[in-house]
Order: sequence, then structure tokens, then C-alpha cells
Amino acid sequence: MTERINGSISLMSITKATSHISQNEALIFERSQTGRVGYRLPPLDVDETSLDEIIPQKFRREDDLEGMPEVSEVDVVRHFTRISTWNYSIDLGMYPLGSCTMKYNSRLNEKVARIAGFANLHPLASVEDTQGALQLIYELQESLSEITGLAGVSLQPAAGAHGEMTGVMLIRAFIDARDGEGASSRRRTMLIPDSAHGTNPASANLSGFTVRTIRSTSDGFTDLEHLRELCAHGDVAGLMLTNPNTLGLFEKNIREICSIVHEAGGLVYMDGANMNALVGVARPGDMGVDVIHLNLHKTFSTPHGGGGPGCGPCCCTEELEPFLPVPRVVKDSDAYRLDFNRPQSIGRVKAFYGNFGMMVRALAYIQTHGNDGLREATEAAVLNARYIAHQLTSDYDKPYEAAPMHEVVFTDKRQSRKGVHTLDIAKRLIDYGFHPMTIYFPLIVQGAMLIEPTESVGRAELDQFVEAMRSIAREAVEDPETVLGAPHSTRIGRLDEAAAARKPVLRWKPKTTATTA
Amino acid sequence: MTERINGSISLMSITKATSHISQNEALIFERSQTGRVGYRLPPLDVDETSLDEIIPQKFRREDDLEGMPEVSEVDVVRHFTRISTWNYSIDLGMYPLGSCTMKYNSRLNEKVARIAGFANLHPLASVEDTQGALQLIYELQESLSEITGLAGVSLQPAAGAHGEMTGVMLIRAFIDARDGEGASSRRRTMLIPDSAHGTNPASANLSGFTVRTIRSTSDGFTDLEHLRELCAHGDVAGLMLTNPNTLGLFEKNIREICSIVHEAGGLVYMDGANMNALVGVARPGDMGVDVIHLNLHKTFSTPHGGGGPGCGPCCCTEELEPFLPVPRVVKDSDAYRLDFNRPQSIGRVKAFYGNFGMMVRALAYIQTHGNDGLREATEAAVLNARYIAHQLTSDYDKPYEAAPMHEVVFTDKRQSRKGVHTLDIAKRLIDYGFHPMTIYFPLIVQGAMLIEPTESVGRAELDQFVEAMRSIAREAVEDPETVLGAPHSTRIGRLDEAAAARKPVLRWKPKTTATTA
Amino acid sequence: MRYIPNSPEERAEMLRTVGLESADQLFDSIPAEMRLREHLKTPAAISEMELLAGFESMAERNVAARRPSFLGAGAYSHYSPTVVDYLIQRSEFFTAYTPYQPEISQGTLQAIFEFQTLVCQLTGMDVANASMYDGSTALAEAVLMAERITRRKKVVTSTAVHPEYLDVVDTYVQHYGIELQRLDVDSATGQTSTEALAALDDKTAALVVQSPNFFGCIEDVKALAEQAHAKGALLIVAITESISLGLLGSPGSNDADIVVAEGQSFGVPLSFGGPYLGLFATRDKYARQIPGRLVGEAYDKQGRRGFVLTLATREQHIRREKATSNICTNEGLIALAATIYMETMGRRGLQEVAHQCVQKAAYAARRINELEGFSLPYTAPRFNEFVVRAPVEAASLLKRLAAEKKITGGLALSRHYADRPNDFLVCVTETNPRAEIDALVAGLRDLTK
Amino acid sequence: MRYIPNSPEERAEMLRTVGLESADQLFDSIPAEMRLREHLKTPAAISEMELLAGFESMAERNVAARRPSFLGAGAYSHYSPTVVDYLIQRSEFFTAYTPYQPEISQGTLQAIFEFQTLVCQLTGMDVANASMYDGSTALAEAVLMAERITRRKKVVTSTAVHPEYLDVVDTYVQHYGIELQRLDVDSATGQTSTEALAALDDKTAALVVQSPNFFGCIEDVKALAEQAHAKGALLIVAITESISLGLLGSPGSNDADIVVAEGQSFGVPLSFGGPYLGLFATRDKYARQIPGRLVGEAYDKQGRRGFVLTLATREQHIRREKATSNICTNEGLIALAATIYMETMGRRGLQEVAHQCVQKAAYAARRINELEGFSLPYTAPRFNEFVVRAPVEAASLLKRLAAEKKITGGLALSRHYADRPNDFLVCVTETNPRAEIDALVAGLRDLTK
Ligand SMILES: Cc1ncc(COP(=O)(O)O)c(C=O)c1O
Ligand SMILES: Cc1ncc(COP(=O)(O)O)c(C=O)c1O
Repeated sequence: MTERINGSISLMSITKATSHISQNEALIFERSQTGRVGYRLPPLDVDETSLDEIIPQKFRREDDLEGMPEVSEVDVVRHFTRISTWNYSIDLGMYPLGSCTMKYNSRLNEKVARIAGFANLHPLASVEDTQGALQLIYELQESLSEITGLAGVSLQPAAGAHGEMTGVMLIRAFIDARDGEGASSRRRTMLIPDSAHGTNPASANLSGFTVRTIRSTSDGFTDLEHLRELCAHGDVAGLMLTNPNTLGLFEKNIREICSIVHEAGGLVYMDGANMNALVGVARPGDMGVDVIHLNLHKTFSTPHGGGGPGCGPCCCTEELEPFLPVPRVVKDSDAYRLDFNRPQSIGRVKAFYGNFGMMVRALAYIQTHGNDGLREATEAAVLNARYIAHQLTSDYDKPYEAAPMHEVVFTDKRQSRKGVHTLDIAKRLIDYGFHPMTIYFPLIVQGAMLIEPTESVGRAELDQFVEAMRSIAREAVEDPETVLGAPHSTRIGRLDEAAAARKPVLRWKPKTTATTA
Repeated sequence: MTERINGSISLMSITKATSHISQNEALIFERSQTGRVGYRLPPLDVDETSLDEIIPQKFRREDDLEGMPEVSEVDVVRHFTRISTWNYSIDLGMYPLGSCTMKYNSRLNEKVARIAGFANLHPLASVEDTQGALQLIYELQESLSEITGLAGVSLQPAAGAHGEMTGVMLIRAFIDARDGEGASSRRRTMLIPDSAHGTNPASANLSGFTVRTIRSTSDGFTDLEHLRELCAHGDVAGLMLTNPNTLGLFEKNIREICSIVHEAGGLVYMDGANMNALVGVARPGDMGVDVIHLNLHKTFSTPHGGGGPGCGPCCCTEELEPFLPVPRVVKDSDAYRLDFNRPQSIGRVKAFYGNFGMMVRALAYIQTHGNDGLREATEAAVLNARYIAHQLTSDYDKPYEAAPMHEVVFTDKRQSRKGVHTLDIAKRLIDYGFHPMTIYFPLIVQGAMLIEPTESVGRAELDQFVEAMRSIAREAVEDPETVLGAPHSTRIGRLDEAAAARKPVLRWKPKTTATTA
Repeated sequence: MRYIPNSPEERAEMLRTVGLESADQLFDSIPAEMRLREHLKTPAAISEMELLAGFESMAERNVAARRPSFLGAGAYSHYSPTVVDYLIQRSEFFTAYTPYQPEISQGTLQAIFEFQTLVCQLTGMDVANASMYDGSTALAEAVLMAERITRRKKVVTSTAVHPEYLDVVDTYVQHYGIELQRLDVDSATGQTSTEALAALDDKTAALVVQSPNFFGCIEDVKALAEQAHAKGALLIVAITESISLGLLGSPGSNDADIVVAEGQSFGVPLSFGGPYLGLFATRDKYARQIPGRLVGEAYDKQGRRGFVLTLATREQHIRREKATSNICTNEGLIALAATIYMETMGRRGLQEVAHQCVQKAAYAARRINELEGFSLPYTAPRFNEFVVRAPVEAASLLKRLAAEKKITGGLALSRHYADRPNDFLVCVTETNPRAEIDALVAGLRDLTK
Repeated sequence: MRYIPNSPEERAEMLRTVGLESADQLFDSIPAEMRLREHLKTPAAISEMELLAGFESMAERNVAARRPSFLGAGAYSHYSPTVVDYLIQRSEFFTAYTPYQPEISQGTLQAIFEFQTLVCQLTGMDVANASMYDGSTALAEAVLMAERITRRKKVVTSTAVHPEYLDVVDTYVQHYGIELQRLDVDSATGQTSTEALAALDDKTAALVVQSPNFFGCIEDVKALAEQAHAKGALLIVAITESISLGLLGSPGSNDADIVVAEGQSFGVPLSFGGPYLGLFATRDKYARQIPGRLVGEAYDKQGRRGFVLTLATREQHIRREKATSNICTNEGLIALAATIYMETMGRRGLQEVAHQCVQKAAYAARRINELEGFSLPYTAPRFNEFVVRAPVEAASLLKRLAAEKKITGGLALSRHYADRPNDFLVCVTETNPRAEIDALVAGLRDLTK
């Protein structure tokens, strides 16, 4: 098979994948045919009023929805089934995207989220009639509080970045309250390590902060000296730190870091995207962190869904709790209710209460694992990463010495001498049957390859991955062309992204006339 | 792409499919690792008794279930997800297996079959507590009776062949009752056309009949002369006729055929596998047929499931009704009940009441289509077949002149001159992205290719199919090697079936010692 | 109709292409007098919303589905992990046909090969087929196979085989010249009476027993095999509760020749009696007499392993009236569900389910036995079913239990044995929490005091 | 733990491979004093059976989910064809990540491209992104985008915008130096007061309106656009009930500059408020100011069409604090559900749903208006929601309606507007059969007579 799926002769046998026939499929608009229908409604069962009497012509559409697809149910099913087969997915195998935590998405969790009593529940129904949903939210809040060691939890944010924004706003509101508007207005600096995820500075900016970047040391940790320096000016509102950081390393000086920031009058925000390295092992609240967001769609395995939805709970100390978004879900003896009366709250960050469906799944994850299982998952995830770190060190440059937690970063330093870069290695991994790792992140590592296996991969597949990476390292030396031209096994090759951005085509238009409604 | 997915240069561009990466996967036994687990049960909540007290050692297994897989839930999900992607399926496109009726399997029907009130219902619960299920059975019986024009319906048979056996036994029981054991014992001949499906003679044999074969005429119909001849000896119990027959032709002399058999003292069994050509258009009961089976898994779209389950209701005239299997589902004013008191019944053909889950789906099919939709589906199915018949006649030998109904038969006569046979054409179709048609059936047509598009295919895909077939016809002339070596695009090539049958390996065994429990 | 892709206009154009003027003309080959002149009297089309409402209201009337239940007798309530039903709903599995074209059917074929292996391992046999309709028809086919192998015409069956299975065997063999002889059950042990085995003789094709038998009693299969083999007859073992295989000695290790079983216990919903699946396994030497489909290993020219349907010359589409069976469509998707179930539960899970069944049934039996007036008539060891003898008529007792206590207490044996008015069969599985068992016991007590 | 493939033994071997003796040592880089010495106090592990029972009993307590309901106000009950939820459960969709590697993510990418197209067509705009969190955050982002485009700091919003949306806008802009000014509603028509438009001036970045607005009234978007444009301000149109797009003039055709909408109506379950999805569309000229992800067409070397994430330089992972938004994870799978919904319903289905909503709401409004003491305070044309003025306090009337008639009658406006004790908002969709509407009317009558 090897010859067939490769552009040129491969040096290694590829064990994880083969080439197979795959259905083509056009855009639905290209499939559409006038007169096809894919739906049926019950007949209208009320007396009809002339539409003109209800809604005058001028408020109505004139385009007869031209351009909207006309297809049968069968067309829809075939359309989406076919295009789905072009995707890689967790269910097909290891998905080692660093920082993204692609772990198994339990089918049980999907099932409970679809129980009619949850799925058909309107968010504005009365609290008496929605006690089960409020209970679920409350119980998840309690669990997350225990897991993070932080007292206050809001489940309202819809994703990690949203949780960051919420958290940073808490810091701002807290300082405003503590220092008064005037003094507070001089504290407008948010410190963020150069290794941070892009959402951190973007969220800080959304909350009106000026971002100052902290250097990382050459061994991959926050530079304490630089931190002290930056904290010396009385303008620091806070620090946004990822821990373990985006290099996969635990910030061992976390307590000291927190003290420095606290002493400088600032608060510490922890980006909890990497909490899957800590659950059941250590708690941010015990480290001195003031506020954190979690990604339920990472650590607690709610499905990524090809880009979302997420859920980004914000957890904070008791001090910050009064500032959390409204409404809060609280418990009075046996009944649950919504508390809108939070005068210090930063306000609402989203309509209703957050991505409830994801909360259902996350609570199911927590209850299914149990407290011992939560720790077991953490151990298994860290062990898998450590195993890869250990096995690949001989072939790839590992820029940091420290033992990695749940993910490990390598670089293309050795391979790039032959002109083979991270992007090429990633693309070549596709031919070996793997989804590539995260590449070129964190930005401070040139040619970064950030590998996060998660606990959901067995040893056999880890070994296949190691073999694939080693094989690519050999190819980079002996047959670089094959790597540079990869992938060879996919239905399309590398796409010209530069051209796509230069003259963006962001929607389909009918061939003839490009009408809009 | 064409070059890549073909062994040699293709003459036509293949539009329906491309090659893409596909995950490998070993047998689960090869994935298994001692100590992995994929399940969790609630803890045992009763006091435990020593097992020896309940079941003495000698009745217990001694092998500790060695060899049974030990895998995690993630292993299971990845295992089956991966291997599933190696299959073609209706949801991926046209599946033109003649006689098999691969039409769209509605998701709604899957959903209703899973309603807890159906899925969790024990068959031996009392009739009072299962009225909904009995009602459903009764309503389906009524609908099928109306559709076939036959008064008696039993839903007990589990598939077409099972329905055949049931129907043939009805005939035997009826004749036994009519003629008395002695006279009846001289009527042991079942007439079956040479074009019939193999289950027909096999079912007749199961019911103790001797099969005599009726010739088909050169234009594809039952040979009336031969039928008369065979009926002249007073030994004929019945005729098993498929209509439309397996060549896709409506037996226009059906009334005369029935008369001949009836006059000879026999009964007419119709194999209803092709009822999808008739639903809403004509009824077997109106043609003189005495008994018929239906394939709910064909005509009424219950999913084929990679081989089953099916449901093969047996429908018969009022005269034959007393002989149907027990229990019968009957209605007394408003309540439904099981009637076991049928002294003339042939007996039970299956435990409980048949494949109830399939009945749920079939009734949903009937109600969703409605009476007009049932006819519309028939029209669309016949039209699609007629269209293919029309478009392929220029390139393939069409052995029968008559206009086909829901399926059409071609042969490899022209192509075989260049050494390209039906099997090769079928395999080459795979490269073009299609599942092949039924091949080498019916047996009376040399190199038969029986094509049944069903109503579930749109014109664009029909045209792709026609193009593919035409292209293969050209290849057969200009590049036969490509056709003979097909398929070129699949993860494995043609398998050596002869070797497989010579030394059959029908199960996995551990590499080391081949122990059995 | 939303399931039909081609629009009316497209269909009109296609009609023109094939030279017709109307859809009616498509049916010109059907003589006019046979053609319907109006629509069928089946109901008019309804929407998804209406259909769901209608089916849900029918399902509502199946009140038995919502109650604690102790029914077994050939259909068992076991917990099926969520992944089972999820995975069988992959389009690639459930909308595929029988794997006639192996190059694009390896998913189905490999799954069947695994299924065959699992069935062999659990039953302790050499070869298993790709499934039969259900346990009852598998048993009938086993009887026919025994006749083919031995060329003998008498078959001796235990009356402790599921009565509906025996009915099906009766139906299948009625025109085959096979004489069926039934063996009594020992009224003390509940096992097939060993004295009755005198019925075995050198005209006997097979002895048919079920274990655990219909009354929940475990048979001494090895001893029965010995007796049968002594006369040159085969031993056919039927199993209705396949979960018992997790704990009980395999029929293979007890020298059975053919094993048939109902596989519903392996993660398949009760679904009012079907679709279920028949397991069918035998010895290597009888492989070519087996009914139904078989999947075997095969290799392509490049030496890659794959799987194919094999030994097809046994089957009806080749051998027609001489085939080993008339079966064509089997229970493919249900066999897949069972495969996924067996693999998910795995070695340890299958053991633990069996263990819980045994322990819970033992607990229930003990508690019921303590009740005033109730007794357990049989002494043989049991798996998860047992007969209870009530102080009153069982059928009406169970009816009151359902009506007043909302518990389905078991199966009154009078349904199948007119002469056993006070007996009923109770089944307990891992899905019955202790609270349900206690409620059953309390209910029986209340209604008989 | 059954989700973790590696067995304890395998993990022990791997630990040895990496040179460790125990799993604890994996965490040696965490200072000991920070490490937990015992298990978390979260609950112990439970099985599937137990979990399902627990969640089902929680769900039982959500009695509102089982009742006829006339709640809308930003979350709508529409029928979602069965295929929608089936198809999004394909592993390949729901267990994939953001499509960073286009060669093995074309399924997701093509679906998003179709989504963007559908949103453009329905809103009448040129370019749409791959989704925002929901309607409310989409609106907040639109306001920020208007500021970026115009470099103006004042934003004028209608008070007839969903109050929770306005709250979210408040939160988002609070540190941005944007001044928000609210416009009154005309108490006769229910539309944004045209007099109040005097608030627009040449410092105004945008005018924000919702149509149909929170009170169900259709705004004269074209007129509002004219007024905004006259001052050089953008018009931002928010829509909470996207089904209205099947019938009402598109914001694009009415000259809106940015359109945001809640897409939940497109086949997405109510799910107690989320996950939903924000639609975001604008004019071509503002494409590079759009927040969130965009998918565009691209070609490989052989000229084959594919799709990629594009214009990434707007985004946080490249531009960090200068990005057009901080959004990263969006509502991918929900956007897919909406895409499947829109394509399944299609051109005619979207029209018919809208039509049924309008007709049923009109019927309900007419019937309620006939009731003694009830009135409809607003005269503007409406889509499927309308305000009812009751003769008594609405909140307690609705509470009684729920308790005594088992109907959720709508939303008491006092939840958001303390000064409107007697008003409530009623929403009617195609999922409310006439019988439910009649029951609502009868209930209101009974409880006020
Ligand atoms: C380290 C880190 N922080 C923050 C985020 C943002 O989370 P989200 O995508 O849920 O907004 C991510 C997600 O990719 C991340 O990896
Ligand atoms: C014409 C015909 N008759 C009978 C059958 C047997 O039906 P089943 O496979 O359901 O037993 C078939 C199925 O392939 C068939 O095509």
C-alpha cells in the first residue's frame, strides 16, 4: 500500500492508515433542484387571515427565498454523511492537538444531554418549574469549586475566551471597588507571558487593560525577575498565567508568582485550559490563584463539535464572588433559585445561563469518573505525554529540559536543516494516519510542535505515533521531498491559503447572477 | 485524481469518488490487553451467598473466559467507528442491488422504534399491559391487507424466506384439510420458475415439497405451455411466482397463470420481494394470488443492517387465514388480544410475535408516505429503473424487450467478447464510486447484471451511474486490463475466495495455543 | 414525498426522456383491469410531528414497559451500554446490505468474523455462523441439521425446553418425517429426567436439552451428552439466557455437538419479542452442514488480510432446494449489537453480569421461599430464573400484583402448561435493584395474606 | 476507569519506560505542599445505569419541559426534523476539533461555508462568519465592530431590544469608553420611537434595533437605516426569532450594515438557554473587521476546490490584543445543526414555518384580544410574538395558569420591566396546535372571571 498512498517511495511502512475510496460531494446549492422538498409540517389548523392584514407587503421579503436550497431528506442525509467522511475525528484515533485536549467524548454524556426534560426546557420558565436544571447547575458549580479550590463559580461564559473576559472583568471590578475609581484607573496593566494563548491578551484588551508581556526563561518558566520589574510601577491590575503553561510545564514558582503580584496590588488570573494536568492532584485555589476559567470542552470532555460549543466557567475566590455575572444559581435549603440581586456584579456576559447542554455533559463526566477516576485520568494523561516526550527526544529537538505534564513541545530545529519544517512534518503525519499536533504555538518556540495525547490513547497507538514521528525524521533526511509534498493520501492536497486570503470567497453564489435578498 | 486511484490510465474521469486516507484496524482480539475494562455495573446490592452453595463447581466454567476481549470503551468506539468506514452504505449513495431494494432508511423510523414504551416492552407481559404494541401490530396488519388485497396477515415470519416457508406451509395445510391426508399426499409438487430466487425452492423443500422447475420464455415470462404441461398430472400443490419477476417484468398473464394452477387444484404463492413495483398500483389479491410474503426490509424500508434483521409478513386469502401461525393479533371492539385458539394453524414459526421493531418502522413508513406517497414512491422507483434501462441499452446487452418495472437486467454479452465479464464490470463500478448491482442473478441470464435504483436516487446520481457504466463499456474495449484488475481504489483488492473456501478460517484463534473453552 | 429526491418536474422530464407521457404509462404492462383506480385506503400522509405524537401515544399504552419486571422466559432485561445502540446507528452499518462485495464491505465482514469468534469462545465450540432469526428457529435448524448429519429420523427433546421453541421445532419438522419425542422433567430437581433417557435409541438423531432450562434449572449437560453419544445421537444444547455463558460451563466443554442460543441478552432491547438473534455453533467436522452465512478469512494478491462470505455452496442461492437452510436475510445488525455488547462488557464484564444475576436471583428466591405459603418446587442449581409455587392461582396473583403494586412479577406457567395453575417463573437480572426485589416480595406477601 | 484505554499494568510498564516508579512521581514538578493528599470531595464513581437514573430524576423535576408553552423572548420552540440531531451525532462531526488541518477537515469546512452562505442569503448580507456564542454576544461584538469602523464612541440602542442582550452589551462595552444611549418605544405602536431618533448625531457609531423587537413588533428597518446613515452611523439589526427571516424583508434589503441574530430557532433544542448560536453578517467592505472565524474557498496545486479558515490575521491567535475579538471556540456543532435544519426545511419549508407562526400567532392574538379585560397594547404588525395586557397582575396569573392548567402561558414582562405588572409576552409557533392555543385562551378566561 505504501507506494500507492505516497507521492514517492516511502522509507517506512505506514501501519495506521491505508487509502480507500471516498465519496465526492458538491455544495448543497449545487445539489439543489427546484421543486425538491425535504420537510413536512402538519397542516395549518387555525383559520387563516389574509397576510396583508397581518403584515403589510412592505415588511415582507420579495425574493421568495431564491437561492435557498431545495433538496429532499435523502439529499440531506447523503450530503452530510459524505462530507463527514472527509474529517478526522477523535473516534478515528489519537488527536494530539496540544492545548486542545481532544479526549474521548462519552456517548453516555450525549444521551443524558438529550433527555427531554433538559433538551425541551425553556430558559425563561419559572424557577419552580425548572428545579432539576437549577439543581444540575448548582451541583456542577459545587464540583468545580471543589476541583479548583475556589469558592465562587459562574457557569455563564460560553467558552474559554469568554471565561477569560469574565475573569479579567472580575479583577477590574474588584480593584475598582477596593481602590475606588480614581486609584483604580491607574491600574490598567495586565501582565501576560509571551507564551500565552492569544485569547489572553485579546480578553484583557476587551476589558480595557493594556497588555504588558512577561518574558519566559530559557528553561520555559515565567521569568520572576522580569515579573518583579513589571510589578514595580504600581500599575499592575493582574497577571494572566497558564498553569501548566503552554509549554506543558508546571510553573513551580506559582506561589511566589502569586505573592509578587499580590504584593504589587494585583490579582492572579489562571488560564485553566490545562487543568486536565491537575484535576485531583493540585488545586489552583491552593496555589494563590484568585480567578480561573475552565474549559469544560477540554478538561471535562464535552465534545469540540468541529469548533464548539464550549463552556468556560469562571471560578474565583470568595473575595471576588460578589462580582460574578448575574444571575447566580443559589440554593435555599431545598429549593434552587436565581439571584439577580448582586449589586457589585460585572453584569451579564450572555443571555440566559450559559451553555447548559455542556454542563449536563460535564457533570456526567465528573460523576462517571468519580473522585478517584478524575485523578486517574489526570495521571494517565500526564503519563501518556511523558511517554511521548521520552520516546521522541532522540529524534526531535526538545527545547525544554523539565519534565512535561500533559503535553510536550518539540521543534523542527533538526529537521529544518534539510528544509523540512514543522508544517511539513505535520502534513506528513496525516499520511501516517494521524491528526497533526498543534503547530507554531506557543509562539515563543520556533517551529513548535505541541503534542497532547490525552488519557484517551492506548499504548499501541502511542507507539504507532512514535514510530510515525521517527519515520518522518528519517524521511526528512533521506527523502525530504516526500515530506515537503505531503499529504499524499488525502482527497485534496495542501490548499493555497495565501491566495484564499488575498481574494476571499466566503460564500457560494449562483453561477449566473449574484443576487442577494 | 483519476490516475491516482486507478491502476492504469483511465479513459474517463471519475466524478463520484476520490481516494482518501482510511484508518486501519485489527481484530478486537488483537487490540485486547489484559486488564482493560470497558464497562461498569452498579455495586451488587444484595447479600452474597457463596457461589458453591448456589452452583456447584462442576457446572461452572473453568476457562475464566480466556480469549474474550479486554478493552476500554474508547477502544470499542474507535474499533467500530474505524471498521464502519470501510463499508459502502445507502447513506453514501445509490446502492443498485437488484432484488434487494436498497431505499432510504428514514431516521424518523429509527427514532420511533426506540421509544422506551416499545423498546423496553417484554413480549410476555399481559395483553392488558401491552395494548399499544398489539394495536401497532393490528394496524400494520390492516394496512398490509389493504396494500396486498389479501384478507389474512401474519407478521410472525422474521424475513422473506421465513415468510415463504410459512406461506408454503399454509398451502400444504389448506390442501391437507381440503383433500384429506390421503389425497393431499399425492399433491407434493411445487412449481417454481427457473428465474426464482433460491429461497423459493429451499422453502418449498423445507415444507416437504418436490420442486419442479418451470421454464421462462425467451421474452422473460412464465412459459404458459410448460405450466399447463406441469399442471396436467394432478400432483401440483402450488406455484411460487415472483411478480414482477426477477427479471423486473410484470407477469402480464398472471390471471391466466393463477387460473391454470387453480384449475389444477393448486394454489398460487407470490414472492412479494418485488412489491415495491406494485404498492398503490395493483394488488396481488386482485390478480388471483392466494398467498404472498412481503419483505418489510425491502418494500417498507426497514434497514437491511448489513444482512438483517428483516420481517417477512405472510398475507393470504380468507380461505387460508385459519391456517396462519399462532398467536394471531385480533381486535375485540376496543381491545386487542392474542388468539391462540386456531386449531387449523400450521403452528408457530418463531418465538413471540415476530420482529416487532421492524413492524414499528414499517408502520411509520406507511403513515409517513400516506396512500398517495406510497404510490408516488412506486412510480418514482419504476421511473428510475426505466430511465436506466433506456440510457444503458446502447452500451449493454438488454436480453428482454419488455419494459421493466422497478429493476432491469443487462448482461455482459458484448463486453465478454473482450474477456470482460460481469464480475469485472461490477468491481470496476466500485472505482467509479458505486456499489455494484446484483450480479449473476437471476441464474437464467448468463452474466446477469440486475440493476434496481429504487426511488431514493436523484437524477444527477442516476446520470453519474449511466456515465460510469458507459465509461466501463468503453474501457472494456480500449483498456480491458484496468477493468479486469479492478477495484483499484479500495483498501484491499479482490480477495481469493476460492482459497478461503478451500481451507476455511472462520474464527480468530490466539497465535500461541488454540484453546477453546 | 420528502424521501423521494426527484421533484415532480424532474420526473416529468425523465418520463419524456424514456418516451412516456405520464407516470401511469409506466404501468402499461399491468393489464388495466388489475390496476387500482383509486388510492389505497391506508391513511393519508402525516408529518414527523404528528407521527411522533401518534407513536408516543401508542407506546404510552404499553404500561408494562414502565414497571419493575421479573419476566424472563426467553427474553431478558439486561443493561446495554450506551455505545452499543450508538454504534449500530452508524449509517455505514445499518444502511448497508449483506456484504456481497467484500472490497467495500470489510466493516460488516470483520464484525461478523469477530461475532463468530465470540460465539465460539463463549459456547466452547469450533465454528459459529453469522446468526439465525432467533433462538427458536436456530433450534429448529439444529434439529434439521442433526437429521442431515445422522440420517436418523427421531429426535428426543426435553420438555424443559422453552415451550415456544418446541412449538417452532414442531412446525419446522412437521413435513420432514421427523418423529419428535418429549422427555419428562424430574419433578423434584426440575432437570430433564434421566430415566426418561431410555427413549434414546439407535434411531435417534439428537437429544435436545436446554440449560439453564425453561424452569431455570441447570442441566447436567455432560451426562446428557454421554448418554446421547452412547446411542450415536448428537446432543443439541439450547440456551435462552446467554448471559449464563459468563459463568456456566460451556456446552462445548460438556461435549455438545450443536449449540443454539438466543442472543438477545447481549445488549438487545426487549422490543416486544424481536428482532433478536439466534446463535448457532457446532464442531468443525459439521461446518459444511451448518445453516446460514459464514464469514472467513481471505487474502488479496498483495497478501492483505480481509474477510469474505464463504462456503456459500451450502446456501440457497447456490444450492436451492438442496441448501442446508432457506435462510437468506439473517439478523445482521442485531448480531453487530451483540458483538459490540460482548466486546464492551468484555471478559470481566460478562463474568460480573452473570455473577450479579446469580446472586440477585438467589436473594430473591430465598426471600420468596420464606414467604408463608410459597415454595420453590425444584432443587437443581439455578442461574437467574426459578419457579415459584404460590398458595393461590398464579395468573390472578400476578394480575393483581401488576394492577395494585405496579410490578410485573413473572410469568404464570399456566400460559404454557394448563396443569400448573399455581406456578410462576421469576427472573432476576442486574437491572433489578434490591428495592425492586423487596417490593416484589412484599407485594406477594400482601396479596396472599 | 472505562474511558482510559491503558490498563493499570500497561501504565506501570510505561512508568518504568520513562524511568519512574509510581504515578505520583509524574507530579514531582508540583511542589509537595500544593499537592492534594486525599481524593477530591466530589462524589465517587457511578455506573451508567445509576447515572441515567439520577439524571432522569433531575430532568423529571423540570416540569416546564412537559407542558404546552407560549414562551419565546429569545428562545423558541420549533420542530427540528429528526435528521438534524442524527447527523450532528456523526463522530466525524462532533468529535472533531476546529478545522485547522484542511486536508482532513473538509467536512467541517464545507459545512461552515454552506452555513455562511445560508446566513448571507437569509439576512441579505454579503459576508457572514462561522458563528458567535449566541445572539446576545453577537450583538455586543457588533457594537464593538461599529466602534472600530466608525471610530465613534456613542451607540444608540432601542429599548425594544431583548433586555438580556442589552445587559450583555453593557457588560462588554463598559471598559471601552462607549456611551450607550437608549431609545424609547412608541407606546402605541410598540416600535422604536421615531422621535427618539433625534438622539442620533455625528458622534454616533451605530443605531441598534431588533426586529421583530422584544415586544414582537416589526420595526420599519429601512426607515431606521435611513436615519442612521444620514448621520454617518451604522445600522445594526438584531434578530432573536430567526424564523422570521423566512417571511420578513431581509435586513440586507433594508440597508442594515451589520446583522446579528440568535440562530437557535433553526432546529436547536431549547436546552435551558444554551448552547445556541450567534449569527453575524455584514457588508463586504467590513469583512476584515468581522469578529470570529471565516471559511473561504481555496484550491490545491491540482486545482481541486477545497475550503480553509481564512483572514486569520483578524483573530486573536495571530493578532492577540489587537484582534477583532477574543473569540476562539465558537458554536461549531450548533452551526452545523442550523445548517442541516435550513437545508432540510429548505426554501419552501422556511417559508411555511414562518407562515404557520404568523397565522397561529394572529389567531391566538385575536382570541385573547376578545377576552374580557385583556387587550393587545401595540398596533405594529407582528410576527409570532405579542404583548398581552391582562386585567390582573401577569406574573401571578401565569403562575396560576401553570399550576392549575398546566400551561406555561408566556413571559411576565415584570421580570425585565418592573413598571409593567400586567403585561406578558406570548409566543406561538408551529409546534402549538390549535388545541393548545384554545386551552390557553380558556385558561386565561377561567382564571380572570
Ligand atoms: C491555553 C488556552 N487558553 C485559552 C483558550 C481559549 O479557549 P476557548 O477556545 O474555549 O475560547 C485555549 C483554547 O484553545 C487555550 O488552549
Ligand atoms: C426475490 C426474492 N425472494 C426472496 C428473498 C428472500 O428474502 P429474505 O432475504 O428476507 O429472506 C429475496 C431476498 O433477497 C429476494 O430477492
